[in-house]
Amino acid sequence: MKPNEIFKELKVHFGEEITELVENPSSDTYISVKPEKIDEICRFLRDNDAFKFDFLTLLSGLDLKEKLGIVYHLYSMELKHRLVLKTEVPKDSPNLPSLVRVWRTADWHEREAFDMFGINFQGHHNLIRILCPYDWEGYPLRKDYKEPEEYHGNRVPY
Amino acid sequence: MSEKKYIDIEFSQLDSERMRLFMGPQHPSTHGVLQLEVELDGEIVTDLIPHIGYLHRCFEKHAENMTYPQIIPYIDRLDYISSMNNELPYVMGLEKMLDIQVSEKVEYIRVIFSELNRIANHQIAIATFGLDSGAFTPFLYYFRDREMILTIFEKASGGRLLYNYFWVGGLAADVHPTFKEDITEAIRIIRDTNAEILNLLLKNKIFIDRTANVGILPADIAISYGVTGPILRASGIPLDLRKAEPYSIYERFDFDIPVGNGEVGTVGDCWDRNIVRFREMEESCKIIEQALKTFPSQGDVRENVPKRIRLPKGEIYCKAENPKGELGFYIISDGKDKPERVKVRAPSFVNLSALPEMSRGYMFADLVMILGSVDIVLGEVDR
Amino acid sequence: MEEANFVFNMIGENWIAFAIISLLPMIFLLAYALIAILGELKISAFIQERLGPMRTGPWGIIQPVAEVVKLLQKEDITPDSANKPLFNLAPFIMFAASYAGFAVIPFSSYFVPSGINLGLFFLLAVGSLGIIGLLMGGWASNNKYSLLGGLRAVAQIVSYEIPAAMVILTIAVMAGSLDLQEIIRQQSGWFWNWFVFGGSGGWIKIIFLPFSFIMCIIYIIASLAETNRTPFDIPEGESELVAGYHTEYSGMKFAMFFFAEYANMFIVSAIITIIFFGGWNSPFGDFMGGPIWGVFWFVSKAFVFVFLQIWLRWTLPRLRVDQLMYVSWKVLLPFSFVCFLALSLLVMLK
Amino acid sequence: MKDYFKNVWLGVWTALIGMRITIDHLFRKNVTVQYPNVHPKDKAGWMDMPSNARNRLYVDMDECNGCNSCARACPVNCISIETVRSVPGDAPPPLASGGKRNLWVSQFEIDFTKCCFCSLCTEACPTGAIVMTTEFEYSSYNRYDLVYNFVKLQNSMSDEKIAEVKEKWAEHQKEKKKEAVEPK
Repeated sequence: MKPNEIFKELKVHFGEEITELVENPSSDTYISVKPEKIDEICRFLRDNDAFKFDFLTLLSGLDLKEKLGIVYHLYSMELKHRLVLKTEVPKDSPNLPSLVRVWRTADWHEREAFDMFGINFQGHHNLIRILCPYDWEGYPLRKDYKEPEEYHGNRVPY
Repeated sequence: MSEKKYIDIEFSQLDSERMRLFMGPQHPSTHGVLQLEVELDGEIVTDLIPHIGYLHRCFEKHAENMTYPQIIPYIDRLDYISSMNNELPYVMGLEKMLDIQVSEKVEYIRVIFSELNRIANHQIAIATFGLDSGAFTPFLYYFRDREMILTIFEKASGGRLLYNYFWVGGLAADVHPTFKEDITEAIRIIRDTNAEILNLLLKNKIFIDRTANVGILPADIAISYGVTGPILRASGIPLDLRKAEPYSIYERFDFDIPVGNGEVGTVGDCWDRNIVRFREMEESCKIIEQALKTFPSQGDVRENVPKRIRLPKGEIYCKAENPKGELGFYIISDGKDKPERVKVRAPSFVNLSALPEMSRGYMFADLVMILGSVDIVLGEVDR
Repeated sequence: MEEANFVFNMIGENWIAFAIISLLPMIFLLAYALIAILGELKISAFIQERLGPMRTGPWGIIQPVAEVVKLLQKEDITPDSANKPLFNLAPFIMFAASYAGFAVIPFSSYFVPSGINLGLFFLLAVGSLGIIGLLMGGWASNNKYSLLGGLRAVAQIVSYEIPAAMVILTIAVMAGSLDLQEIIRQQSGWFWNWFVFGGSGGWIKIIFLPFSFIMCIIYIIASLAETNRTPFDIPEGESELVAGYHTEYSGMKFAMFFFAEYANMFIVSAIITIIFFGGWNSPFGDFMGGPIWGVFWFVSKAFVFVFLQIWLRWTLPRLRVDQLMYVSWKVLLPFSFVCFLALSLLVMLK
Repeated sequence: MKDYFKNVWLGVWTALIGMRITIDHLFRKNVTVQYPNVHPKDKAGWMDMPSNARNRLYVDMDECNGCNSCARACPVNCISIETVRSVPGDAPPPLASGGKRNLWVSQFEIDFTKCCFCSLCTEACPTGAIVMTTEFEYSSYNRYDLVYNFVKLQNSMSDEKIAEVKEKWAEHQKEKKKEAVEPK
């Protein structure tokens, strides 16, 4: 299924939640959605027989200067098609529903996005840092991140 | 869900204190700096928490401050035992965005080298798995053979482990003149050794007892965990990006996708994962042989390499079938010569996240086997 | 019966003789340990198509000496939270237990340190003593890996005592004696008189030959488990338990454990030689017979089994704890029962 | 019951098969190369080191024109180059291959503790001054010994010469400034 067909179908079911279909000749096509009901949209995409997106390939956080973005790369093992979902949350309250109950692989991906961008996935059972030490401060992949001077008495920029 | 074999009523009725055992980061069989917090009831693993990040090298942050060719050496160091495979999706993605068509010869060399590196990776995977099970000898037989593959790479690229060989638009250097003969010889020896290892290790009764019915990952759970590569195929799902979404020139070659079928145990156990890797080596040999037959020896491998890479604004998700699973790069460009963001879909990272699910309820000694069968490289898990 | 000890014959029964007799196995043990360590290094290397140690001496033959010197020089660390008396005692108990076994090993018809007539029984009893050292070391280290290793070791060795005891019992029945010299003497003559081929006797023993052969295999397997060698090295199980019960040991105390393991390897090989392969008897009747050649035959037969242990170690993977128990209780024990009955029948028929 | 005996038999039989394989290897030729005695560069054969192996970098200061391309291409910033511009009429000697040079290279440092041997610098170099060699035995006890200053090592410029050109350039700058401030 092509992304534009999926977009049409989603628009029928979720209406306002689905904002736009972004098509660009030099890059992947993606569907932009609102963050509030992302878990329902994903559950629909997973369970609907026309889509069968049973595979969350990648969940990545983005820094979009004013906002934080979350990108979902979906794949259907049976129908062999891919889809990119993109959503945005404001930087001061980066909250959106977690997808752990839809795909279990979202667990570590969301922890990584939390670790690197501080995106707060509501409903995640264990949202703690994963790559950085547990007591690290700040969110390193944000563009405005400043490296700390020292960490536990060790100079950080060696 | 399949039944877990070693939780019996007798065990659960014995009310004993649970022991918390920290395994790693310095432990002989965690395959690097991985820490596993294991909760043991006697010898049974009741819970498992992986703590990762000991080898975090900020790849994604580094990549934001690098030009596109400068990122390639860093990509080599993600999964440092299959560097050739790592470079492939990245350069393919950039070529797609830049609309560069690489020559036939480049494609052939890329395929041959990726497959050779796949063999090298699986050799290490099975060898270290044997080591985990206590069989030392297959480890050295496989390392002996891997040296040959590395020598071929060194002759072509100059690097032994980290190659920086696949460039955007071509290759860093042409292959050496004895390339074909070297590979033919290597494949012959690899096949000989494989026949031996099959009898020495994989068909050994003790080995089968240790691995069959251990660490079972059913297909539905494997999909839910996003597991890819040999682990997913061992669970019985024939998903291989080389077939499902053929890239480069893979659709020209005739090869099979080995899947686990529970010959000695249950589908998706540790033995299946190893036999899938083992059979994939043979498939790779087949691909290489076919590619060598039609290998175009004329042509310049660097004619399409751009002097300076400046990507158009946009984003791309480029992926390839790595030995460990689907390696993807999500590259976002804002039109400068440096990427806005490079996000890695590291197969080891995703595969490792299924480890607690796989190992709960098995014995402590099985945990080592299960971890070995996942075949992680911490450089890729932690990035 | 002559007094089976050439030292007593030479200098009479005095304390010097006793001292010499008790020291002779020690000298042998030291020489043997060096050879066995080198053998392990070199055989494993050749099996794996390596060269092994090459730098110390020509072809690295003084490598074991270098290793012993290194271990002697190393700092002897006792963990802070370990139970110090037990921790320090464990390697000595371990070594004492394996050295005690040498007391009854007959190297030749004219030399056995202590010619007691309960030799087999003594070996069985002393062999179990080492467990205390293992458990002590594992428990006193106050390390979870050591504890697991120690517990595994005890469970394993206690289990494997039983099939081993069954085999020894069979030999006692077949030989009608517990005296090792007597058992060996019964196997004199050509090699088909060895107990592995059913002992001396008429053609009827052909029927029982498979049983005695299986008994021999059972004892070899059980002895591997008792010495914690692969495929039964789960107490050390380095892939999961780092080094098992001796994780915390270093320097000389570690060397004691190491030494005890190699001594144990020799003892079990010696037992196999004595009870199944004719001890110091020449395999070819009177050819190269006699007490001096007896030492040669005994030691070389024992070394074949030491080599077998090393060979197996570098071939096989390791079993899991429950499978180890399975092998002991559900495979070796029933087989040994059946063979015991069959061989007892043979004795009756003879 | 049948399975039981089959398993026992398999256990023994596969162990024997394994033992046959290992004993076979026991008498085969070893593959170990005794490294310091047999050097990979000397050993002509299957596993020898090819001439294009990427190891320690070498910079030919007679060829370097101080363009800084290598430092910019380096992903780990291990190259640091300092140049002094030459005053008119006092140009540095031309490149060994004949090209012109306008810069005195007063410092060319490569920090081999950082170098990742990716060979991107050698590709960027327009004159071929920086090359990868097959030399790999250069470990040292002090990590500051691994910072190579090729100007010092090849003595392409003595300290006095550097001071001299720096002074000349400073004077030239001063004169220029003066000219700019008070045009005649």
